[in-house]
Amino acid sequence: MSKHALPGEYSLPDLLCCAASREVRDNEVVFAGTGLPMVAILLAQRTHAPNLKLIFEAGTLDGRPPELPTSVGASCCEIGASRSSGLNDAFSIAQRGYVDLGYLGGAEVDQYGNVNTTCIGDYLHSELRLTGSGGNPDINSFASRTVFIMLHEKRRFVNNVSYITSPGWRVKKWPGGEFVHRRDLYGSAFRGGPSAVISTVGVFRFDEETGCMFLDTCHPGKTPEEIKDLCQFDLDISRVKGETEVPTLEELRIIHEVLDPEEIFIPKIKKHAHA
Amino acid sequence: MSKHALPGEYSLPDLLCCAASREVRDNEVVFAGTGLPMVAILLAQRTHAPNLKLIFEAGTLDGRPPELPTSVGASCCEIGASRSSGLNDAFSIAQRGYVDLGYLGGAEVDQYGNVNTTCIGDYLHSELRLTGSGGNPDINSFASRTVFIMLHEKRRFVNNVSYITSPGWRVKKWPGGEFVHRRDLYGSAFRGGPSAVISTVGVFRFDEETGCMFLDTCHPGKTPEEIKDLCQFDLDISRVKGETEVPTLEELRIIHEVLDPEEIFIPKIKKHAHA
Amino acid sequence: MSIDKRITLQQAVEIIKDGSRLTFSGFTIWRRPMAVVYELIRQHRKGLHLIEVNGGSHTEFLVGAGCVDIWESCWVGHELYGKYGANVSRKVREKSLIVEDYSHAEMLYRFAAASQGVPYAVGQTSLGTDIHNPEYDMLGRAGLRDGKRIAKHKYIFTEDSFYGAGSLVLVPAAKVDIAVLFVHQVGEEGTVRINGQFYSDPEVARAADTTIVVAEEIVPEEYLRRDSTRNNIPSFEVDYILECPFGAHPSGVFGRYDVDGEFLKHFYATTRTQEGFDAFAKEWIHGHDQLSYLEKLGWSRMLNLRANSALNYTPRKTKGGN
Amino acid sequence: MSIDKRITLQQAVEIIKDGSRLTFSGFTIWRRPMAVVYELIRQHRKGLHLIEVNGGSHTEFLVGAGCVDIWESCWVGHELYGKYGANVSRKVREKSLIVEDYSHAEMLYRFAAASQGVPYAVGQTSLGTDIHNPEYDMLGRAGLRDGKRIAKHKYIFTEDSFYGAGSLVLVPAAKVDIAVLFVHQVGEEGTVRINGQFYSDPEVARAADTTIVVAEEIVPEEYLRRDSTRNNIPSFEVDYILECPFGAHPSGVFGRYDVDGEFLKHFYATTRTQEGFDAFAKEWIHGHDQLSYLEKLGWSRMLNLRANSALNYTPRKTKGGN
Repeated sequence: MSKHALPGEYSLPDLLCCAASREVRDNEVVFAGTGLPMVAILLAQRTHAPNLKLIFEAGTLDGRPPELPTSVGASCCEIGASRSSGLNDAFSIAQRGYVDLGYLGGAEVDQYGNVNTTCIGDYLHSELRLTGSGGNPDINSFASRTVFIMLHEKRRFVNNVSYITSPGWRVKKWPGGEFVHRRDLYGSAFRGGPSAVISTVGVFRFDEETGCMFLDTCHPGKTPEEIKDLCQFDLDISRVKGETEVPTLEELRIIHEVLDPEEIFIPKIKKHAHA
Repeated sequence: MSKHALPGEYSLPDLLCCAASREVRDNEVVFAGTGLPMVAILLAQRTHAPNLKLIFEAGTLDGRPPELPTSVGASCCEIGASRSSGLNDAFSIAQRGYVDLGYLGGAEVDQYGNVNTTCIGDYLHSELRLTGSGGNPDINSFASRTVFIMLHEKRRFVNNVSYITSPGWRVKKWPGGEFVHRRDLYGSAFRGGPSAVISTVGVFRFDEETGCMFLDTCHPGKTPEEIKDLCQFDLDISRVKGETEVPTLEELRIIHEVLDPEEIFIPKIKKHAHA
Repeated sequence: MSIDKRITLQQAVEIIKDGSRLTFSGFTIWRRPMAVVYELIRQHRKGLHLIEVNGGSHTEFLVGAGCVDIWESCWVGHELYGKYGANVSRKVREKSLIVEDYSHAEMLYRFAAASQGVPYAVGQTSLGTDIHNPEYDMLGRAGLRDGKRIAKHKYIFTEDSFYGAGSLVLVPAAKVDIAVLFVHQVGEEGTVRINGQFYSDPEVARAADTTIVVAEEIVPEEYLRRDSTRNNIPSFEVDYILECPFGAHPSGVFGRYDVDGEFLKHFYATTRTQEGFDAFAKEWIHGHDQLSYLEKLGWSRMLNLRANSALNYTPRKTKGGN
Repeated sequence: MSIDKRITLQQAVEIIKDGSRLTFSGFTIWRRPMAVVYELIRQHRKGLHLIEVNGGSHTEFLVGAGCVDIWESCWVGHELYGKYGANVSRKVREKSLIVEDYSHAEMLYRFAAASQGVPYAVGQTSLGTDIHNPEYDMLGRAGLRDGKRIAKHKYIFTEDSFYGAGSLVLVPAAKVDIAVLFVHQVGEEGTVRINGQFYSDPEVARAADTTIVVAEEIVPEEYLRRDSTRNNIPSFEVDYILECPFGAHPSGVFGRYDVDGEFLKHFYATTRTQEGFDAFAKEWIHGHDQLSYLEKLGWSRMLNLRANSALNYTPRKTKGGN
């Protein structure tokens, strides 16, 4: 196994990408979005999970793109794929239960893993409308596990997200809107939920019974208390396992020389930069 | 226009085939089954309706088979087609309302045009199970017009069919099973119904308000009274227009020299045979 | 790549247990996995629950051999080579086979729903027919609607509240344990390429819990992936693969071989009775394997069925007889 | 054959009336009929009701130009060339645009239902999210749910009675007056061939009452019919056709040209304000036709976007910049 990088040899995006990559197990069916998640999955495909099956929402099934796609609709997605088709296939496969793991992002998250990608502020008097849901709730509803990659700021790890775009472990039961365990709402479609949030300060997981987030590992240089202070809700830091594993030199080589040499999603570390 | 054939120059299947062919208008989308209907449609395509769009249930859209297919799943169906795919396409297109005309067969028919292709006798204690519905009810439910081609015997033109496989103009409303007008049951999916029954003795049409069959034309040599006698129900013979138009020489040439030279569905007339 | 999906014909049939809910690729007398059907008969599989978009000669073989207890579908016959399904008809008359009738479109919708992971489909077909007659819910009458392996209801009738479209019929997803497909090519990782009409094979493969693909040829996965839009079923939906040339005979395969109409006519003519079926099975199925079956068919017969590879079908003028 | 389906770009846009329910081919920033979008803006079309599986740069153009009153979809942005839909966001803030949010899968199901001729689809996605919040039914709040052009309900919640699968959500079919597609090839009779991922184009074409196909090339119908399994949309689903080379720019077309990322970045950077949008439209849209637009883009820019025809994409190492 390749040596781990030393502080200063990797950047924060490198760390996130490698942490995300390690969430994939070999032979899994993985539903990938554009951006850093795509780099993480292709990294896994080139390291410990050579047989993962990659699905792109736009209609590529078991894809092996020759270079990093800039979006899931891009032309290189389908090169080498098992089948290229369309969204009906991709979402049918997801709803049918073939997907093991999904990678997603978000602007806000609450303690149950409910994520917002729709708007900031009151939905009915929106100050800033974001991109909207896209496939975020769909992948999250259907996959057995989902991993969220997020920028960590106190205004983003909140008591209540402005809008629940993507369902966490405890969700709203309509028409009343009271919170119930996801399992009670999804019935036979219940297959799991958010399994990790990888933020810029640590890796978080969920107690599947209470539905609450807890801190799993701290990124190098961060303490549990610091991280707790960066959440509006009362983060459980009693189960911290230690430090997030840092990138190996081989992972860094693949990210920067093979996958993203043009620094489309992950900038190369500058000589004077810090991890 | 080609001359009409004289008695003795055509057979009864020739007459049925040509009568069926004349039900197609140019540019229509036609849903075709195997057998004599297929010959009739290909005849129309080669005479007055060169731009008809032919759909085969197995998944061929706008097909132009180079020779007469022996079934809708056959390999030559898709040669020259606009698109070849599968049943999901074919039935989606039908339910979406693209189909103008369907051609069907049946073992029994009642005065409302309800047709049976499922069993003879009590369904729950079946003496003879037939092929079953196939796409008969589906094509009939969705097309604007349907044409049935049937062998005419008194035991086939009945008061009550053993089993309503394919819906006529008055159908059963479940759970009670009382007869209602098709329009009242199909709602926005109502687009029409059986427009003709072409039997071995005449051509029958339907009063779309009462839903009842009436005699439109008698095949050469048959009288309205004879035909009425061949129905269990009280056939309306007050609207007879005259005699069924006989095949033209050109139509006969296309049937026997171009479409079905091997006599797969339509035997050639023997020297000593009568029309 | 890491998981070897190859199995033998015998292993394929061992995966299909007595009582399995089973379905197949193909359409009436086209692209049916007949080699598997024969082996099921040889291994005396019992109590099968067939759920099929449509039936065909293969249904007649399995039903005639007594392998099937329940058949849910819409049609059985041999197209122009035999007017109806005489074995199904006989077993229905004897009440040794439960037949649950849906329409053709309904059967397709049922598989489409299952393939999409939803419990039912919405349709407006066949309203007012006896297909929807509540008295004719045969699985209900037999007390088999447990809501798990077999849906609690044959149908549910409802009205549309979105657009006032009127009466709707809801049909339950077709849940099957195993789908057996016969296709042109399969890659080592399971990618399937079908030539010509693909019928309802993609829905069937995705609906089944386990999918077995029998192919004319196993080809390099890399070859199929050079043109991914031509492939019909993705690798990960296929659990097991095997190569079985001419394994669809007597059904036909687009671009490869025609339906063996003479064979089906003979089957139809001789299997109206159980004694007739048993004699046929003794001659053509039992004591054979796939190779000895092909030997028995002989070269002349098979060459006559061969499709012209430029045309993808067997032009009648090049054929002897018919 | 008898019906000439060819029209001009101007005629295409005249078919789309003020207030039409409209949808498009493509996916985010791929294969969007931009030439038609530009012409809609030139002809000052008003009150459009866009219903889209997903939005993209083309949505931003139409919304920025004030052509759109209602947008039903799930996403808008420029992928990595612009973080969000700034024009949509601005119009929502100003309350001059009604946005009805569904999830991506739900939008797809809505079009699939419409393409199958059923009034709604069944799904289990997005349960428990604010997408299903009854307070956020924006078309309902606006009193626009007439049950004819717009479904009576945004959602209906129900339970499965067939298998006890639990909570289900029913979403109304996406009924649209017109779909405008941009594709690789169309035949004179309307047969469409798309290369690469076909996204949700087949559903969209079948769902619409009128389908207009804009193609890189009009090709002989007979050429397409030589290989009918490669075609995606049958002739009779297409009402009008026109040829418009590079008519998807700045969106990308598989095997032909890449997304013009620099163009989209420039659009995103300069159209956050209405004044910015108006200046952009003045420079790039008004007073132009498709040819003068291409002239303004220039050869160097377009050659740089060209896909390698062996690879079907534009490898980054061969490109200047980016």
